[in-house]
Amino acid sequence: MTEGTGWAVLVLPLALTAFALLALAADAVVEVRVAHARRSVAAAAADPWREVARLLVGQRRTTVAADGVLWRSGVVTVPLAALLAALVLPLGGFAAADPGVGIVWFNAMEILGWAALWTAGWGPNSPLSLIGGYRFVAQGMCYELPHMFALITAATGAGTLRVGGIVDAQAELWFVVWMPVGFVVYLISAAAMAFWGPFDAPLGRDLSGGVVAELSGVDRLVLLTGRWLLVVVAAGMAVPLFLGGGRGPLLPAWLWTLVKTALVLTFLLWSRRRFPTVRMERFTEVSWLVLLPLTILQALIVALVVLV
Amino acid sequence: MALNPADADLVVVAGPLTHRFTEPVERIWRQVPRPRAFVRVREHEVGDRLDTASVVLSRGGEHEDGGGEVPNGLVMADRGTDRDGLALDRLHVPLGPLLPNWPAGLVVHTTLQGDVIQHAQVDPPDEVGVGEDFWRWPWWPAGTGEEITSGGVARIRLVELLDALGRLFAVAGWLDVAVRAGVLRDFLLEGAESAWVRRRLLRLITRVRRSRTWWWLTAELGEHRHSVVGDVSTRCSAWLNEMERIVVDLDSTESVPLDGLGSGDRSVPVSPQRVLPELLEGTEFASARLIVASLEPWRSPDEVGSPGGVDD
Amino acid sequence: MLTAVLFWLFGVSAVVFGFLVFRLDSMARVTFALLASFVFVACEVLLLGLSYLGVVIVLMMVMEMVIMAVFMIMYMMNPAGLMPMAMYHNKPGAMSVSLGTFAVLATGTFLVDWPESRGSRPSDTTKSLGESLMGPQMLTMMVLGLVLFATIVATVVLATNRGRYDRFGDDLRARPDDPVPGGVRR
Amino acid sequence: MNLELFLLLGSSLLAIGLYGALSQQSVVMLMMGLELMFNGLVVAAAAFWYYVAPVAEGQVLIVVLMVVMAVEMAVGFAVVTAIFRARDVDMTDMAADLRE
Repeated sequence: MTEGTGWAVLVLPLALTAFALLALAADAVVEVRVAHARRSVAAAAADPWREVARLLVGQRRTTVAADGVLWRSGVVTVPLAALLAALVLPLGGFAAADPGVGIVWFNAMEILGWAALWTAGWGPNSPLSLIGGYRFVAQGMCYELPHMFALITAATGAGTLRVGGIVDAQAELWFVVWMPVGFVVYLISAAAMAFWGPFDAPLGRDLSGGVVAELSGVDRLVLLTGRWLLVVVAAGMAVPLFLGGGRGPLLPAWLWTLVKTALVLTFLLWSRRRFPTVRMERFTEVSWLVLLPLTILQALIVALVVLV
Repeated sequence: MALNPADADLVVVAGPLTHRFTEPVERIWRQVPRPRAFVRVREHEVGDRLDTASVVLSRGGEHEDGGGEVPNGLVMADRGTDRDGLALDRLHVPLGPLLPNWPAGLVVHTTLQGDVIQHAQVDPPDEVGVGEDFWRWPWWPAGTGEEITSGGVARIRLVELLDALGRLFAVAGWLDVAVRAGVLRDFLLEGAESAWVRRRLLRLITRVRRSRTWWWLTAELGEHRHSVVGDVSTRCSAWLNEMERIVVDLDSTESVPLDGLGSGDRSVPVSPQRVLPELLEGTEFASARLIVASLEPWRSPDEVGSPGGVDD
Repeated sequence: MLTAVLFWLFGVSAVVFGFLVFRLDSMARVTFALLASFVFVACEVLLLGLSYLGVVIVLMMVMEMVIMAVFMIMYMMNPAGLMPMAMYHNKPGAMSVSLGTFAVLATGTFLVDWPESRGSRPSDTTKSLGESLMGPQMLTMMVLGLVLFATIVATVVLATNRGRYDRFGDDLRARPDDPVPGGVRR
Repeated sequence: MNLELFLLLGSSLLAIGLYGALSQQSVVMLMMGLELMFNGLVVAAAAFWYYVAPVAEGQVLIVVLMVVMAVEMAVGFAVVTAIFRARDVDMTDMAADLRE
């Protein structure tokens, strides 16, 4: 795998944002169809841009006795975590960086989201925001361990923590074929880490927006952009981990990567519409008593296969 | 529609701004970031104005208030024992009267520890001022001697149920289904063709019934020995059954005698003041919102006997 | 040159944030100041070429500090620091002890004649750590595992006030009596 | 950049942590002081690995330090929870009279 030079670091945010905007536009079009709104598809597809413009000119607000430092740093950390995690994301045979500890790096950067969301919820001194922040901590405790075991399973199968090495190890057989549990758990945790889809309780409607309840203007734009970036990055990482990276017939590797990412992203977009928000009081038991043993078993099987 | 003042550009007050809502609306207006606009819509202008309007309903309480010392004019949290026996900070947060997907006008004063509601108290219902007449509109003609059909009654009951279901699904974060319920409700209000409505409604009911996640998430929620029947699951299920039953009446032109109005299979409305505290105490915030949304739309006991009100 | 600049940047930041831990009023800020200090130390570790350990420190400390923040808010008075208060005892004594310790350590650092590096650094530090833990240091690894397991059991026993007899009744066969029903129903 | 500078950094973190551990009344803050001391040890261990003995055992030492930190945190919070439940205190001075 070729490692990118400096310019990749500049291009990466732009490329990810473009991908996120495309997904957003597609989602807006679906929304119009569901809501039977009397609007054209083109108008709906332009919605994301209109929203960006609206937030850019909007006034930034503050609240009584807010903890400004933690609040703003939490908001900024959300997109930052997504971008840092994306550094190890390969596009075809090319990545901004391909360190020997790529998987651990991805995991560590995506966990920055824990701190980010909690401080963003704590900052505005509003009960509903704070509950949103706490909800994400509870969610983190639920998804993180199965998630780690899913990552470890892929790394064990390849015998390396390097993302490029994991892609190379799938030359003959994609990991999704013989690590289905790992893949499914990864998809669940991908939604959970991006507080997305059925795991959007931290930004829940019942909390009037939760963590973003007090955010307006640019602050809101930054956090919500960060969330979309997280979704895209989480979807993108499923490709090198389980879906054989850029492998596929006819098309070039980079295009296959994009196609597969788009497919995973479509699944995540669909699951948000398909399922009601999963409350952690119910999911905790499932996560610890079902998912965790399953992923450990999967890792064990993979380890045995690799050894034998 | 914005979920909170921070996301809003426009505050629209639809209908009369009664005494009860003046102060909350003012508070919301103060929280809306610039650029912003305030619109008041009276009953007959709705169609003209709402094309460009996003209606803002907001959560009520923003900051903790309650006991404790007051440094710098701020109120600090006090402490109390939680359900694990630890003495932890409590916040006093009023919910309502304006909160998205919340029965308008209902005010519940909660004492929160983390996101667990330790104590809940409901404001007396006689302060409720607006919105009640809306649900009686099929009976307006009765005053003028016009005929009322059972199709009309079914239609308004469906609208009422779809509104309640939409609220329940929205609170549960099942936005797709909530939007579909809302769309159906609006089409019904506009007088859409009944075959079309029936098809869509049955599809919606089937989809909800088949969702295992939904029943898994709502089972054993909001059960109470004395005051109400079942949990959120069974209440939702009862609504679905009722919709399925009355949707066949949509085309009926049979005239309904006035004294027969309102009787039927609807569940017995309960006094929120008595029931809600019992149901809410000890629940987590998300569950509490679901429980509130799973009860019949807000009805005060003094409605008993009025058309469209309650069984006798 | 660049590494020297980075060393000073990370080092000074780690110390400043470490000091802020005992200077700030708000418990939330205190926790995240400690987290910042840890992250800068992790950067130093990365600078020394220990990539796996550096990244793992970040990973572990973010999780640990977020959980710590929750506990801080739970147990500490004045979590948001809105009410200035000092909770110290024996401040001068503590200061002199810590300054004394620092003086001793610093003098020692410069007086001791540190031996030259023996052996060469491995090209893949992660691999060498893994081979060591799974080979010669297997005993250490197993002890660590046991310690962690014992910690899990001991802390749960210490912290909870409900055992399984409270949940399931005397014969352990009843449906669990939980304040909030869980998702698996057992 | 040399060993002495890293050790100096480690010592200052250790000294700050020691100050906190000795001066803070609250058990939780005391734990923060301990964590900071371990933080200093991590820097020193990494520096020794790099400049003096780049053997795998040096890395294992850091792993041990991290486990110790995690255990210290977990046990600390469990004890605080237990004391808090029993006595509603979170101060070392108040906990001291538990012995009597």
